[in-house]
Amino acid sequence: MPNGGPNSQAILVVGGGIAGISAAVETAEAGYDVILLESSPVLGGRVSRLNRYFPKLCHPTCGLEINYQRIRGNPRLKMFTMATVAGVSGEKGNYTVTVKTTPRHVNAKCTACGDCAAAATSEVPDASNYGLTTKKAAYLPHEHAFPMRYVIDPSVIGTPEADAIKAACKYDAVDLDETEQTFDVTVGAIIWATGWRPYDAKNLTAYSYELPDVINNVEMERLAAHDGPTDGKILRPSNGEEAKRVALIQCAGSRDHNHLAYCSRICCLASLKHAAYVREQYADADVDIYYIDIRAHDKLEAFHQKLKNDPQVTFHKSKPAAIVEGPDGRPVVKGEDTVTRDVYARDYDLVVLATGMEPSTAGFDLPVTLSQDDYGFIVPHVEDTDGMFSAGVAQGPLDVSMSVQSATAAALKAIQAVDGA
Amino acid sequence: MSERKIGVYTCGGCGIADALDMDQLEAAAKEQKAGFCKSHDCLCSDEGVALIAADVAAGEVTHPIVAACSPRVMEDKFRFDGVETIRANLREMVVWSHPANDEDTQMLGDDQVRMAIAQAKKSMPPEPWTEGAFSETVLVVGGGYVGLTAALEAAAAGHQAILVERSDALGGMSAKWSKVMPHLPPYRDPQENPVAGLIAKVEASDKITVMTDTIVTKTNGMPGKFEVELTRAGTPSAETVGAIVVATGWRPYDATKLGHLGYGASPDVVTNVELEGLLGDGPVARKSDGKAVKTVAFVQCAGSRDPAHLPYCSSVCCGTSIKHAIQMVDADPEVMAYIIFDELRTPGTAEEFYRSAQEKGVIFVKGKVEKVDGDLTVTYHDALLGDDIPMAGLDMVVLATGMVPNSTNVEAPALELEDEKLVPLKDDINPAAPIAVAGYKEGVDAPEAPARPEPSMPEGAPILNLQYRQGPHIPMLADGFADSHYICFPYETRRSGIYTCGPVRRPMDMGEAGQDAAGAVLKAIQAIRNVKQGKGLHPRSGDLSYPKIDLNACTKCRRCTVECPFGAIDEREDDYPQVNPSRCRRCGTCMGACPVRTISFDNYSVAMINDMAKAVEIPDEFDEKPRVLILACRNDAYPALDMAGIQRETYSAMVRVIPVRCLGSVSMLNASDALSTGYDGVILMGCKSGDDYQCHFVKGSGLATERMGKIEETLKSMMLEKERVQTMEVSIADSKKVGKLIDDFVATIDEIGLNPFKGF
Amino acid sequence: MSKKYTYYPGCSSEGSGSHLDISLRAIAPKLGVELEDLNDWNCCGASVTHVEAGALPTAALSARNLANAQKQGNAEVVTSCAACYLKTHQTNEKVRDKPGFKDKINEALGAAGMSYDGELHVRHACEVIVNDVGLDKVREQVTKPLTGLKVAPYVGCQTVRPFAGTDRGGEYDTYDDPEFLDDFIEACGAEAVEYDAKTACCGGAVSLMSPDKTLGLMKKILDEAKEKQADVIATPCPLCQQNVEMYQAQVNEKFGTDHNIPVVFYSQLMAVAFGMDPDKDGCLDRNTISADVVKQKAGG
Amino acid sequence: MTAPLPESNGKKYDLGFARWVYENVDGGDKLSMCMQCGACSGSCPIGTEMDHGPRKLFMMIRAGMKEDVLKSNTMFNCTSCYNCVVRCPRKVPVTYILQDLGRVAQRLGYAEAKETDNARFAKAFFWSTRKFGRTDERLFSAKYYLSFGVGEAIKMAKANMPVARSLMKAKRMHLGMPHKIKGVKELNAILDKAEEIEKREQGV
Repeated sequence: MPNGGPNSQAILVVGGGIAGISAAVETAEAGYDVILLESSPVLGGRVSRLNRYFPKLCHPTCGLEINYQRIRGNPRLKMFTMATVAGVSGEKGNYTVTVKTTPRHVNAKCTACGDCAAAATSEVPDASNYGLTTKKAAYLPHEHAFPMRYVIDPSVIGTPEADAIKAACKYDAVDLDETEQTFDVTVGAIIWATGWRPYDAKNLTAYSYELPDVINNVEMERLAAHDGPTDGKILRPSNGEEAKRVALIQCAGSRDHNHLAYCSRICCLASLKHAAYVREQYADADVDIYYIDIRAHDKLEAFHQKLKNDPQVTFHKSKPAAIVEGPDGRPVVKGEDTVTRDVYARDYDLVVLATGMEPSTAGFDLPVTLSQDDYGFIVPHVEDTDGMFSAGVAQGPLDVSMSVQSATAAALKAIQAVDGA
Repeated sequence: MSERKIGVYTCGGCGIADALDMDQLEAAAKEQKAGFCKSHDCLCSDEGVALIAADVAAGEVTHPIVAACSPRVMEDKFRFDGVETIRANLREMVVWSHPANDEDTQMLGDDQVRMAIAQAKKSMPPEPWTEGAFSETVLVVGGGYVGLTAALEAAAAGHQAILVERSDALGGMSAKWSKVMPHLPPYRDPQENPVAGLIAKVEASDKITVMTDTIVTKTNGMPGKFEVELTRAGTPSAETVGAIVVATGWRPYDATKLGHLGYGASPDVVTNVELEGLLGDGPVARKSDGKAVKTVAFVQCAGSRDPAHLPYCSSVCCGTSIKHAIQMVDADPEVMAYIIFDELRTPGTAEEFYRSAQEKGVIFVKGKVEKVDGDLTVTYHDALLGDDIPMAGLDMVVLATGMVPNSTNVEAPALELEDEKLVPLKDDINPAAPIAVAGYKEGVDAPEAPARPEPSMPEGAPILNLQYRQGPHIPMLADGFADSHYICFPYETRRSGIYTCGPVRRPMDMGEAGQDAAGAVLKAIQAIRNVKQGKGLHPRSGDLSYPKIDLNACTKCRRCTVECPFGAIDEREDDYPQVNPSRCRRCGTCMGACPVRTISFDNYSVAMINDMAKAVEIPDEFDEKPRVLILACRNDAYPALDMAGIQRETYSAMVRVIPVRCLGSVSMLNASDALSTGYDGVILMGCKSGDDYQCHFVKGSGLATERMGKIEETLKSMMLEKERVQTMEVSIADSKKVGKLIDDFVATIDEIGLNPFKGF
Repeated sequence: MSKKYTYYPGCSSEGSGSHLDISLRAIAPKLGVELEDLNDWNCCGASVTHVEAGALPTAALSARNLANAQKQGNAEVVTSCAACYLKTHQTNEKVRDKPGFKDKINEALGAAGMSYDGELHVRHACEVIVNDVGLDKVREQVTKPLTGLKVAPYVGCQTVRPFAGTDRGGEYDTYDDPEFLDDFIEACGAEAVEYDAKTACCGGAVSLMSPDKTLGLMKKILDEAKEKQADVIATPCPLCQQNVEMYQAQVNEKFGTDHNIPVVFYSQLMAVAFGMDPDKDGCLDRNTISADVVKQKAGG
Repeated sequence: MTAPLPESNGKKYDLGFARWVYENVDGGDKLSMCMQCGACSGSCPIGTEMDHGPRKLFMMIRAGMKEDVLKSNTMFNCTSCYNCVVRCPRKVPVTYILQDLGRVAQRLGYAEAKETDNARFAKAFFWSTRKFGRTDERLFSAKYYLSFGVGEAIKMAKANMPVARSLMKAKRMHLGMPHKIKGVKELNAILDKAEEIEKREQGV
């Protein structure tokens, strides 16, 4: 129970992806004040850019919608977008956190009417489609954006275009002079739910990611998404033809000492899902999955078996040695099939690299010292004296369900920290 | 509430005033007897909000109607203390999805206002149900690692806990482990078993009451006030608890069913659990002759991933065998350990543990074991050498048997149950159902769909023996795990206030299970704290409304008690339904089930939906303008329609959309009444049903389909075509499809003609 | 300003790869690189001797060179031969990192009263050009840009694998798509064609012992150079140069092709582009397939 | 660690052999890390010339298939391109292991090993190294040809004549006395010692 003492009862959640959202709403619904920080303009994080979840093939936006309803209906939960942590001081029960916000150039008066986008003329890469498309420099990140508020790309600030955008807004919502701000909040506990980024496939030099028809798995999600660059049709980026011969390459970076030494856990299932995407669309599609071990743990094994049953989905136990450009520009996957010992070179319409998850905290200086493993994952909970916890992929390579589990656990730990402090 | 004062506030912003005649909206509001109608060019601006706030403060309005954007936005701005704001969606569903300054668009806008007023006329501020005393104690069932952790977590959060253990000692399965798999960096070596330490902590806690040799023989009541009967050595005692955490764990798969893997053929063919008993600080002595084991083979997937045994992967066996091999090699570096696997599963950072074993020289072999002889020769097909290989000269063979969930108490006899109490087990999903594919290439035959698992009763007695109308068991999935079917909401079992965690929920290792225990405790505490205030639990968290039944009208038909997805309604001895409000998740399925519309919520009812539908102005038959009523699930279909507007997708303006809590809350009467008042068609839009159902209330859309299947008779008696009523599965990602679905339906109506009842 | 390195030319410098050695010695001063020959250097064993000699004796070959280099005083040993680099660098790193190895090596060296402490840094000439000299310096020296010369950048294997991406290897390029040779070529004013066979294997020593097994590999390298209309193939590796140049007749015979494409070293291109004597310094007269096209393109 | 190479008893999955390789073959300590992904064999430029390829050979080592391993031609077809080494996700030094396994097979007198081109070539090459301290391309080539017998040698030399001639013309063949380093004696002392150490360590 809140003890009403001098210490702060509020709990800070850093990161507004599925783990951060879950941690925040679960904490708030247990009766605590929560501050949720998200570095991008919208909540939802990586999962909001997935087409569907394995193994149910349901849409992530469905669960997000429920969570957004929970957030909207709960006055205890305050969120800040485009906000990151710049510094942390203090101790369990009484942390002072310096929050830094980057300018959105659109204030709370925005009604999301879209007049600014109509006035914008330049195009910027669409981060919500991993840069596969562009969008106007004044934009709503995507149709399910929460908060539903526009953003003005910093690239147009100081140009006549920006002035035109500002002039187009009837509600005085455009603030071209907005600058980076910092402010302090006092909280009793902190949950780090900083998530992940896809491992950079450019590092996999043997896999020719630069070829247009070699993409990574998060891009595949966008190709399959109804609001993605192809309206959900799985087409070859090179020429817009239907991608019917598709190779899915597992462990593209993961389980590899040259890249990510750990197993990213989700990629096998994600690729099985991608096989389903392709098979759902094309009767005459052939999908080849190249793998070391298919890690469909627990009841997810049923999903593995479903795909194994499809005669047009073939599993090759083989880590491809290279992907090269074929004579007609098609990607050719080369390697040794370890079961048959065939040395193969097969060409495809589309090759999807199942790149793994790298913690967002890897390679970045955190504003505070946390217990991290060699990969950059934040060890969930070390000492009882600590009021900081991790949740979701910040903690390790977890799937969505496990991320929510860990977030719910972190919520409890945070509550204990503020109650007991 | 003294007097209902309805005021309409129309917003002209975001292009609404450019596309609609605002005066006409006002006229519609007046005609529906709204107290007043005010217009503003941007209601969500500070001035706009102040305008409404002033009226609320002055007592001018009790039901402000904000006719502006979708209810999915600006909720915080239009929330005013003490009054219920009602939204009319003029932006996303009118001007953004239909042509501006068009007669039909205007009629749609007018009707949005009319419907909101009709809603305001019926809606009452919900009174929370907070009768009687509420307990804050957490009952934890199962005294193994997960249960111990759960009890300590609950205590650390300030709650009393009762920890019930079936056996005579705490510790469960894992108490026997000499070491456990690592889940902290550097993830390389087996770690000390934490269980003894947890037991000591639990025993030292003044907040935890431990009851060993005890089982739960009855569970009655509801969250906040569960009445549980705990029986110790035949003597029952009663306790009241607020929430229940089920951590009954697992048992090893019965190895006697694994004769083909040599179990029973030699004392030196042991299971991984039996091996735990042989592991100590020194080398392992084999059972038969006490000789130190120098060569050992681990047979993975012994039972797991085998349709004849356990169809699922038990998740932990690969890591467990690695742990065993490392322990044996550490104790005696001369030990040769082979692990024969099909897929080696050390996901996440456990990959490091796999490498650690390899570094120690453990040999991993990909293959399928065909037989194990009494002389311990393991014959297997080596997938990589492409050869059947007899592995001879082994001192011991370890079968890595999998996990079977203790979702029942197999030590106690099963209960005799009437058929209908089997419901939670029968309507389970089929995880092996084939995925939807576009088809097969010419000459390629589709594989046969795997047989649906037979609905069956699990062996043994129910864990909690719920005294619920819907039976004593916690609902389980097809493989017997008492898990949630939701990816984003893993704790949502179908019994409110009861949370499962650990291997009873899903095969998982101790690292994960410890966190799972904490997560389940959070949900338990959350339930305790919310039901005390009369607040609903997930997904309608905080909803104060709950179903009220007018028993005078009730026909005791039992549909509500049977159809409630959460088993919230029991039957009294006199057969009348009895709502247990804090079990209720507020979906309204009971309301949709009731044939005599006698179940309603303060702010949501069949009558309200009917009134809203009736508020729409139906053009007469000579106008040739059909009207189609869409009852759309507010969680998925309604947002999809909203997003169609955001994407500026257009669709027929002949439709009138009413959001519903869940399609399960839609009564057949809503459809038949709409048709009898002149609507030309009715669409029920909800989530995917079936094996991969996406309904947040489990079976709303499935029930709607079932109910509307029965409406055919009614339609026939009204001499109406069955095509006029359709249930559509619309997902939240269908923003670009939903318009076409609507247009196709309207075209069908055009084809079959307008409803002859118009104007009656 | 120049920097002094101990230079290990390797056996091929005395025979088939003499044009690499001579041209490199010619351009070095212009790049501020002072090469001091390693005293009484011996063969590195290449990717050959291990089958006869074993791993430790093979390493001992390099160890003797390293021991001599240590006495010589320069902190860095540079070599331009891929095999010499690989073996010497590898032995050096083993001495530094592999437990027990240093003792074994010194036990062997001790038989001749020598020792090595593992403190030297063994580098490849190309890596030195990339990391120490810099491309700007190369560009500055160009007086006769090879304008219009189309060059297939053929890096081969051991110049980049397995050390180009490592910390001690100077992290100067990638294993599969190295850019340094393209950069050298462009710096000389020539055009580097897109060349997928860039790091394809020529067969190495297997080509010398059993060419019939590897002619197909060389064909691929030649075919693509032809397809990309390269005037010459450029390489940093003496064995690659020798194989790809020398076996063209046999490739043609076996596969019915008509390859006749010169294979030169980057250092030859640099010497010519730097305005030095194309034959005396650039050694173009030492190519068995005439590389005079380089001379012709050299702008004046 | 000194351990005699275990006798072959035809038993598959003889960890004795695997352990011996782990402990005595150059790079073998990393061989246990192989997870049979196939990246090595898949990246091999002349894998088609190999009977097993490195990945399968490693599995055979683990399986204790000593005879099959030591009679394999895989080791002798390695071009030392190091594709496998840089690609191996477990950083197994595939090339080193193959090279040293080849030597083990050769040293143990397996005819399949001794008669490979590679073994003959290495013998000739190392002869030159030991004799002069450097490899004299002309002399060791001749020595290599001669390992096949005089008749064969003449044939081979003839076939190679156009190349030799053109190299000579291009001043790329060293003629006359081979360059002999000053420290030939010293070098041989070092090599003898190294061989002695290796023998001591491995027993072969």
